[in-house]
Amino acid sequence: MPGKRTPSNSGEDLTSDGGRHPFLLTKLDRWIAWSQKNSLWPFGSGLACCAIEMIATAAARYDISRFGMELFRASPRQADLFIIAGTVTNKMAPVIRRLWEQMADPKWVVAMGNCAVSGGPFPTYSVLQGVDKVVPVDVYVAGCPPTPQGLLHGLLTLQEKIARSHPTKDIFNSDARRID
Amino acid sequence: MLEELTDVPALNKAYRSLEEIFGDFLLGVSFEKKELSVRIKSDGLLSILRHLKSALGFNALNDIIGLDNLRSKAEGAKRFSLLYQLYAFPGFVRLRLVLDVDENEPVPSAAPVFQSANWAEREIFDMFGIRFSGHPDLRRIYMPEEYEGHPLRKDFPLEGRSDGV
Amino acid sequence: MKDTRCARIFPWKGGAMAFKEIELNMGPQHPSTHGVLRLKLRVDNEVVLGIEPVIGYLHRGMEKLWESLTYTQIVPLTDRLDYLAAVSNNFAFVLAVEKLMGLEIPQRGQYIRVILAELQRLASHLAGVGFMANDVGAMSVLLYSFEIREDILDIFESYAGGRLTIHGIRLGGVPFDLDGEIIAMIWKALADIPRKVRDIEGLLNENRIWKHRTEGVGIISADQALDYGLTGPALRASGISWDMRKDIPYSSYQDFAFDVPVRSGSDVNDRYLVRMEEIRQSIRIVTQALDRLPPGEFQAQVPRSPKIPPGEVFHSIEAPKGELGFYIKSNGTDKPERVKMKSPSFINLQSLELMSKGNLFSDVVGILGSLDIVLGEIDK
Amino acid sequence: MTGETLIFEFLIPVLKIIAVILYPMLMVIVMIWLERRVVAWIQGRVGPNRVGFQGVLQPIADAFKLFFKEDIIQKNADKFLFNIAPVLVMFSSLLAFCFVPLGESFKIGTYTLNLWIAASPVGLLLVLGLSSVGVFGIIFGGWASNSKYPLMGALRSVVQILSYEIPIGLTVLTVVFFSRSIDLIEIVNHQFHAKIWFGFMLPVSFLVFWISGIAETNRAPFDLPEAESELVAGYHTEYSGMKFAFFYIAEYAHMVLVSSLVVILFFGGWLPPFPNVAFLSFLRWIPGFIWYLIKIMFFLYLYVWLRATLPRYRFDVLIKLVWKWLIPLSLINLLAVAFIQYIL
Repeated sequence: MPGKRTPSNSGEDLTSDGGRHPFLLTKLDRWIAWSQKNSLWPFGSGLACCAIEMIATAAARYDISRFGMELFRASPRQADLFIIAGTVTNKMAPVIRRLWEQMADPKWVVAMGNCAVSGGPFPTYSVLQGVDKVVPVDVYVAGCPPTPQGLLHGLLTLQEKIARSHPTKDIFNSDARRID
Repeated sequence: MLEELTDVPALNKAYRSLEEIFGDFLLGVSFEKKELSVRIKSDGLLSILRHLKSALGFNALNDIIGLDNLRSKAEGAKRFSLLYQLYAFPGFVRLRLVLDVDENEPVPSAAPVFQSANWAEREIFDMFGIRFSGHPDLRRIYMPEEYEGHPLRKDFPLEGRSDGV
Repeated sequence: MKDTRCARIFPWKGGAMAFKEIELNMGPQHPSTHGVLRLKLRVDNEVVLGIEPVIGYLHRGMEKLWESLTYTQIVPLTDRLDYLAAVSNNFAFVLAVEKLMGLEIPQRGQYIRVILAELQRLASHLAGVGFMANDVGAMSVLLYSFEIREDILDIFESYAGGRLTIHGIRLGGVPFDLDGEIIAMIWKALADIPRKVRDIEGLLNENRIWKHRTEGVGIISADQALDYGLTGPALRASGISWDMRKDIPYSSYQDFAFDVPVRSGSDVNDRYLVRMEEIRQSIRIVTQALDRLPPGEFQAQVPRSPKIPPGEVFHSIEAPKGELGFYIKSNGTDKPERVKMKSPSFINLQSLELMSKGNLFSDVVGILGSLDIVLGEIDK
Repeated sequence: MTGETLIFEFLIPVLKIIAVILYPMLMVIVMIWLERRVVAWIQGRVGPNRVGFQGVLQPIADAFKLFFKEDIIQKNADKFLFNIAPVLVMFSSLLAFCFVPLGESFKIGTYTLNLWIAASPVGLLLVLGLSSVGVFGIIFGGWASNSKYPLMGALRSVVQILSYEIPIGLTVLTVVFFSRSIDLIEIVNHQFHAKIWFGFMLPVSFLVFWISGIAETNRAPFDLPEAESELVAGYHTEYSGMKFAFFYIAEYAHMVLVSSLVVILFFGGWLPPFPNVAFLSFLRWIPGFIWYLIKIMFFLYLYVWLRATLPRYRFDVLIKLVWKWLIPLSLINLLAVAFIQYIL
């Protein structure tokens, strides 16, 4: 049952001892990871300056559609990748958390720009000092704002990370990706 | 005497007219960097704004600026200042009204005269905690509704008081 | 409610088939709110009854932060206000500080500033038009306009090293001189842009669907526009010729011949057309400035962290979005006592409710696009 | 049972049933890839080119990924309708393909292989009917999500599809006047005998049908029910994973269906072009199925072209277009065609 959570005890049986998966799951792992890494649909969410560079990355000069990532989904339910592009304020932080929760598993987060990484040049009363305080971040892209090349490099790094992952583990083990 | 004060005829005319009608409300005048600022009492604000808008052609309220004079104020002076920037079209003349307010002293809202005062006053309420009487919808504009404190006051720390989230 | 076109389409309003008024929440995450703006809409089926914009989701506390920084440190932070037109923000702030200091900028520095600011205006208007067209549904226009914008960003990149927030104007002048290579790049871009802009116009100007979507939509009369304090292309589309570059010239703008496009339709289409015309006028200005670029110094002598004599000043410029002004009160040290920014988008956004009432829900996104707001400068 | 009867009576029908699912799926995959590449090309971009040769595996990666995505059902959603909606949409567009002939029948030995599953004498009615059943899926999906944007998308979709059904019905009638049959195969055969495609005989009918067909499929410039800049994702905003994929695939399958109908009704189905020009008779050597695909691809390309070029209609203009222009136009067209038929 893809996506549906099965009881975790059955999952532990399948993936109990580290990397030694049953042959079938290893093969399946590779295929799922292949499809996930090649079809990362970003969530069309822009917060501040970095959003403009994110759009520039999707535009003709840098064109992330080459990697199959140009389908910017407006609905979080259909997106795989949350590019947090810009400053997250304390007022926006609950919204970011909620949007992240609305996204369907498996999902990834890229913190784009210094503001999202660490609060950037704004050590003020209203800015969240790093988005990793509210959502788990997979890849950090520094820069103020990062150039499109920088973002592309971050996305390719994320692809490598996904290629190394074991998706079946996440599917069968319901707590694998949970962080609280 | 006024001709020496400013070199813009429209400003001279405006000041002369203000002095004539609202002489009691005027506290002082200065002309610095080609900008005329008139210090007024807060009770006269609305009638002065109406007069400026209808009779003198200052038909746009550009912005309202709030100042916290906590550190620089003289003993006994009021804590905050509000600066009303007015424009006249055509002619592009700029006039500044200055208003001194104390911490818990309500100021008449300019929103009935100029639409653009609506958000500007909400911003000042949010940042300085100055209340505007007669404002249609005086709520915080930037900070969340339940936020405590007014960030642009000089005694508010830059990093904020609590952890935020 | 006003008797608008849409009120006539739904003649049963209030009758037996009346729909319940529903509240619709647009944002803070929505594809066409241009950032983290939240609109609380009250709609009857599709007709908009009221809009309440909720802002502050990008409030970074800039004005508070500036009080603890020196003047030179503030300049790069102003880039992050209107991030689509970073140079214009530098320009306004730096001019205000220089006015307070009584500093004279060498002629060459002034001309380079004008060139950078006008290129930035081109980039900003292109992005604005692209986003607006994207909101209306013409998605290719966004990509075409971003492609043109890339040419300008390339110039910025080779000039100052950055693409978006380039910190291109500094206290006392500009950081670098324009060398022959960059001037050649600008000439090439100027030659290309009109042709590419015509592509965009070919897709939109005479398009019947575009006209349906934009003509007669989002009207604000000249009086109302003044009352709301609108500035920039939105005001000029309402029939009032007000351009700070023309009327209160700063930084040698009086040397250049250009027109201020004014239209009287005051609808979405007119705001779009005004922007397109301003793109052409900006090209004219840059051409003249390059032709007559005076020799000499481009930077006045300014200490690394200047102490500004006490006083207060307000200076405003014509930014792409409208009148952008800075009020600075100094206390004699190298840090300001108070900096207040008068942001055009903040003022322009207030008029959204007036423009959208009685129109259809689909028009709200078009009207919002035509105001060309940037949340960075609204929320500060 | 001999081996031959086993093959012809059992195996081929089963293969056909598989084919009727595979064929639209294949077309959808090609179409998704084509759309992304063509739109990218129009916009001066490259488009997907990393997965497989020139990115042809991109849609497969997408589908595979969506298959393994979490399936979210909102707490307040109407679970039954929420689940049934994507199935209904998918089912109706796939079922319609049963009645769409793919080419002329040819002989394998003694057996005649028909490139259709069900040759219904009322094929046209069935296809039109089934393609409209999909709207129920959209309504259910939008309503059951218990969310405002999907509901508005569903409402828009109902009004739009119901309005545009009318000109479709009226223009199809004009074709039926000439072919004197509502069997899709007969309609193609009639165009063969008439030596002219109906599209050239009835240009107005073709135009009205094509415009209404685009509106029926909710595609740009009529993509109001899922207008991204207004309604986030319209009626499928709350759908994730495979259910969203069903909506996505069904939309493309519907496009293929409408294009097939246009080709069959107005452009001679699997007939080669210029059947009456003698020196072009060599065109007949290319199988009819290929001609058919080429024609469908042309109309699918038009879909993509329009999407990349035009802004979106507004709701009132959309309704005005159909009630003030398309319906009167198709009525006049119908009367004119009927009158001409009567005189001839």
